[in-house]
Amino acid sequence: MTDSKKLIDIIQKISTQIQMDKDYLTELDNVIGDGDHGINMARGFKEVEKKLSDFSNKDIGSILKAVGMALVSTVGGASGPLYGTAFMRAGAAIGAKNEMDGNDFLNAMEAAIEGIKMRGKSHEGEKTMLDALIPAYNAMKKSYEENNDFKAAISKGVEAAEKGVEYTKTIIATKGRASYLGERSIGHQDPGATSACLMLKVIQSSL
Amino acid sequence: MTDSKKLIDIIQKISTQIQMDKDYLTELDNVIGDGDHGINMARGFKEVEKKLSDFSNKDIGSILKAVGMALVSTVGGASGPLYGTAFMRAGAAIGAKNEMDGNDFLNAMEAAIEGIKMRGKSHEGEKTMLDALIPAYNAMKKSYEENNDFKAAISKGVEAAEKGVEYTKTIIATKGRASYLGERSIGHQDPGATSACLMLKVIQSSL
Amino acid sequence: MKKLMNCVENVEREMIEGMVKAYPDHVRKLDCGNVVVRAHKKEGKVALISGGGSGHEPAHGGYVGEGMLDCAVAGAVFTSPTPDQIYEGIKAIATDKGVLMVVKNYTGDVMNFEMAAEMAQGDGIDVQYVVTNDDVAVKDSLYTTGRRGVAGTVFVHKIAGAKAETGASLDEVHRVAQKVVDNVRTMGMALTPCTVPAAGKPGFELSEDEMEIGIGIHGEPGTHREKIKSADEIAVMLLDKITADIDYSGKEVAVMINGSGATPLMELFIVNNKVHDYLTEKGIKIYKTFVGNYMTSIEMAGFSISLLRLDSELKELLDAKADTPAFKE
Amino acid sequence: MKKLMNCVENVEREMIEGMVKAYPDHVRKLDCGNVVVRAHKKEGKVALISGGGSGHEPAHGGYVGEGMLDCAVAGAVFTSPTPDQIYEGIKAIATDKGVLMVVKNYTGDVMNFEMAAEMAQGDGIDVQYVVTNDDVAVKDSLYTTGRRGVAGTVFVHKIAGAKAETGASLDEVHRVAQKVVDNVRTMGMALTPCTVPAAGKPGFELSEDEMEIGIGIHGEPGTHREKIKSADEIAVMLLDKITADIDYSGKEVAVMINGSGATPLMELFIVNNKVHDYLTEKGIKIYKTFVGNYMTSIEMAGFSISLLRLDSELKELLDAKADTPAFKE
Ligand SMILES: Nc1ncnc2c1ncn2[C@@H]1O[C@H](COP(=O)(O)OP(=O)(O)O)[C@@H](O)[C@H]1O
Ligand SMILES: Nc1ncnc2c1ncn2[C@@H]1O[C@H](COP(=O)(O)OP(=O)(O)O)[C@@H](O)[C@H]1O
Ligand SMILES: [Mg+2]
Ligand SMILES: [Mg+2]
Ligand SMILES: [Mg+2]
Ligand SMILES: [Mg+2]
Repeated sequence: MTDSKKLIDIIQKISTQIQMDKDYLTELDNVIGDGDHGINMARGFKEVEKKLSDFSNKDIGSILKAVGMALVSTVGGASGPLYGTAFMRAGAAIGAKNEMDGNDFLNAMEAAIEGIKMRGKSHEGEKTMLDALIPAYNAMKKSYEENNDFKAAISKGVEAAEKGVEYTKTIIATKGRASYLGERSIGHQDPGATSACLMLKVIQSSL
Repeated sequence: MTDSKKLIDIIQKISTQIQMDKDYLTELDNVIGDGDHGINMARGFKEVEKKLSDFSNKDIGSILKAVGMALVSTVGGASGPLYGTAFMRAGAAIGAKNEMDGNDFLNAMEAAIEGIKMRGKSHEGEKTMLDALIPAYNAMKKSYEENNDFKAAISKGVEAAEKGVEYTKTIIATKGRASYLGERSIGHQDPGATSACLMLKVIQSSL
Repeated sequence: MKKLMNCVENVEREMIEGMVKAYPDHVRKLDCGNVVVRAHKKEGKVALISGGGSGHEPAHGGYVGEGMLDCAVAGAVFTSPTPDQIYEGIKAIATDKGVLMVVKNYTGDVMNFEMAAEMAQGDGIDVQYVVTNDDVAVKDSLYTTGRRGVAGTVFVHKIAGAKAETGASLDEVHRVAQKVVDNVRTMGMALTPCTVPAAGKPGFELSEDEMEIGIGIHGEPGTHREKIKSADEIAVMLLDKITADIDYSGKEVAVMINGSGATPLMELFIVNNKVHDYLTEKGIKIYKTFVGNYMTSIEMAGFSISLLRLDSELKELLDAKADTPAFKE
Repeated sequence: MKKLMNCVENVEREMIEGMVKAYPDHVRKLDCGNVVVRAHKKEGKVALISGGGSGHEPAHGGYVGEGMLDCAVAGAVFTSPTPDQIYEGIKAIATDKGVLMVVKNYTGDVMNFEMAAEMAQGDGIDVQYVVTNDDVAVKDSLYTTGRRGVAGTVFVHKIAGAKAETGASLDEVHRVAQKVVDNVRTMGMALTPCTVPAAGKPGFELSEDEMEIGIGIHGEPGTHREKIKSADEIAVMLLDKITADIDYSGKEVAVMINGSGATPLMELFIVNNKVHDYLTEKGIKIYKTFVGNYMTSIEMAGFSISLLRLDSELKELLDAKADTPAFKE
């Protein structure tokens, strides 16, 4: 599915996308949070970009871990530890490989989700990034098991993530800053779910 | 020209006029001062109004002194001590009379002007209330000496005061807050000259 | 956005440097980031660390000094600092008595401080923490994030800091800090929004005659919006919620009228005038009052009221000496 | 106008009452008006009185207490208090050592304080006064009103107050106060205007990209308007004017970065970061720095920089104990 070089390219593209959508993500966070999600993510991925050249000779696991570390130490807020942990766990799950296939990706994604749940003490249905990631993972896994076609799987994943983002509009937040709003959080989509969905879309269009 | 009862009526009318022009005077003070002249004067004359009923059995000198005291202790700022001193000096000049004629008025006005000059260490041409009061006094005195007609004299006085107000637009302030502006004070009329002119107009229309 | 600044990316660093240059006898900055520690490390006491996003000045750097914090870590504006920075702070101040972290209850803050604590514990440093959650504007629930930590946090700094200064053990300092958390409640409101420099525009909008009741210190939405009322009515509205949450009757309290950053002191005193009368009428005795900018929200106009229920232990610690840039007792 | 208040007519009184209720150990209010005196009168020292219009909080009531003022008289917002109120204040604090009035150089303030002094002198009270005029934004001239008294006045309160506390004679306290006046210079700027409550709307307007340089503490126009520059550029602009007015080179100075009321502390620290570097580069030694809201202009956003040239006498008095609501040393 992808090698280290391709991965670096995808990470670069994710960063570009995050920088482009910085204001959009911040705007979403303004409504139900504190208006910094885009700013946080953009700051973090700018730092990641700075490190891309160091990655060229590294294996996939090390690259993902380094991305995670960079995010943890520059994003701050809730999304920093969460995305940071996700990337670090994903890297640990894949290990010192230079190529990864669809199964590797799904294993890494599962580990990432577990990391977020652990760090955030959260689960599906709480109006967080998990509401994009978990349905996406489930859809991808099902599709990949049926067809063994990663491109088809990631398309299903993006579809499910988009639905998940829509779904976050309908529920009350019980984790993160938006939870302080109680019922007032209904009607607004979650910024973290949105950024997670953006990343999956970049992966889809990069393959 | 007037007795105590009529004087009380004039003071009442001056107060009404000041309350009506409160915002206008404040607006003028906004431009070259600190935006409170109307507020200060309105506060002071409201206090004067409260005392009007106490005045009914008093002589003219006492009434004017009481007006001055009320202004001194409620107006504050520059205009409080200045108008306060002016009324107190005017009262002292007239003394315990129950009627005043044109000469009494002119004597009182002269004393008032001297009081302002003393208290404000100021003279004509410094863009202050004196630039309305001094020309008005001179014009009234001349007219009254020529025709012995106070109504005619006060008309001349108002005319001169209005010219004086216009004149303040053309000169640099060297006293009061507006003096901090230096040349930037040119083009704007002085709030204190304006309030002085207003008072003379009320006297004119009350006779 | 009208701000005195140079470049959006540098506001936090320049702010911390400007602060350290103002108070060199009190504080110094670590090279690793926007981490402020006491100019002279004091051994033999529990070390206190706090922090959070920038934009709440003088919190938290202004409270570093004798009788209060040993370290404050400043994140980006309104964004929790990162674990590596907090970890550097912990290492710089740790003594053999251990380290107490005072964390405001936000998902991000809690996670980042927890990660830092794990790192420090890995080095053998004894780290405990309290989470402040004094904001009665949001519902407290075990199943959600719980309440926000707001201005009441300053009382934790003051009182736990005084306890630490006595040489008490980490357990003891933790107990006192938790006692303050358990006894302090706060509620705030806003007349105008605030602008995160990197965002460039206000986080929310309020029309000319509107106010937000129950606002958070990051401009998070409160309980509701309504037409502006008089200072007295607003004070009563907030006090009713605070005094309904825990029972203050017959108790002595410390009062904090905290400005949000752009509120003139004149208005805070007008509010205090009513707060004093309200409490006195309810038979709540005011032991001490603090009026000023203690935990701000950049240039928001608004305020919060905090009431800390006191006992003799808390009173003594509240009165103990403090010598920090922003709090002297 | 968005303000926390009840009724325009009462803002000054409610503010003073709210302040006295916050600090009953420090201050009390006279019945005759908005006049604040120390809670416990101290005999055997020169009594210091200051005041002016309200709207500059914590000035001047916040500076009443040990080591600073004995009395502060608050006029209506931005309007000098009246002679009768000042006279009551003088009578309440007068000792056999006499009374020093600290008056900011505004026509109204000077006249009202002079009238009060005349009244008190009539009672046999020994009254002297100094007029502060630190604002370098306006030209100093014998033939006009001279310069405005602004934030530097707080240094006069601090240092003359410390001198009075030593039991020095009225002449001596006057000499020291005048020395501060002679050695302190200030310049300010504004990003946004302020609103006198009774006026209901801002005293001037500034567009979104404009600032006013040299603004007065009542929102009086400054030297000019221009497009907003960076904090560093603004600091340099003000410092250039201040250091051109008197010679600070090779001297030690006290620095005050004074917020106008709505300026976040964050921004004041960013300014101080540059001020510190500028002075250091010029070989001017910073002895002590004060950053905060010392002499405000209601809810104006902006700041001023004050530099006080020090000698050993002034340093010692600056460091002396002060215990007032708004200034503790
Ligand atoms: N406990 C949690 N578990 C999973 N995701 C969370 C949790 N708390 C917050 N998030 C996610 O983080 C996002 C907010 O991130 P961000 O705005 O960067 O941080 P902060 O809320 O600290 O300002 C939310 O939209 C949500 O998706
Ligand atoms: N020294 C002075 N002599 C005469 N009039 C003066 C003097 N100083 C100020 N004034 C008058 O006072 C007016 C301002 O009054 P006001 O706004 O009420 O007081 P302040 O300037 O203290 O705010 C000016 O417009 C001017 O006419
Ligand atoms: Mg956020
Ligand atoms: Mg005026
Ligand atoms: Mg945040
Ligand atoms: Mg005035």
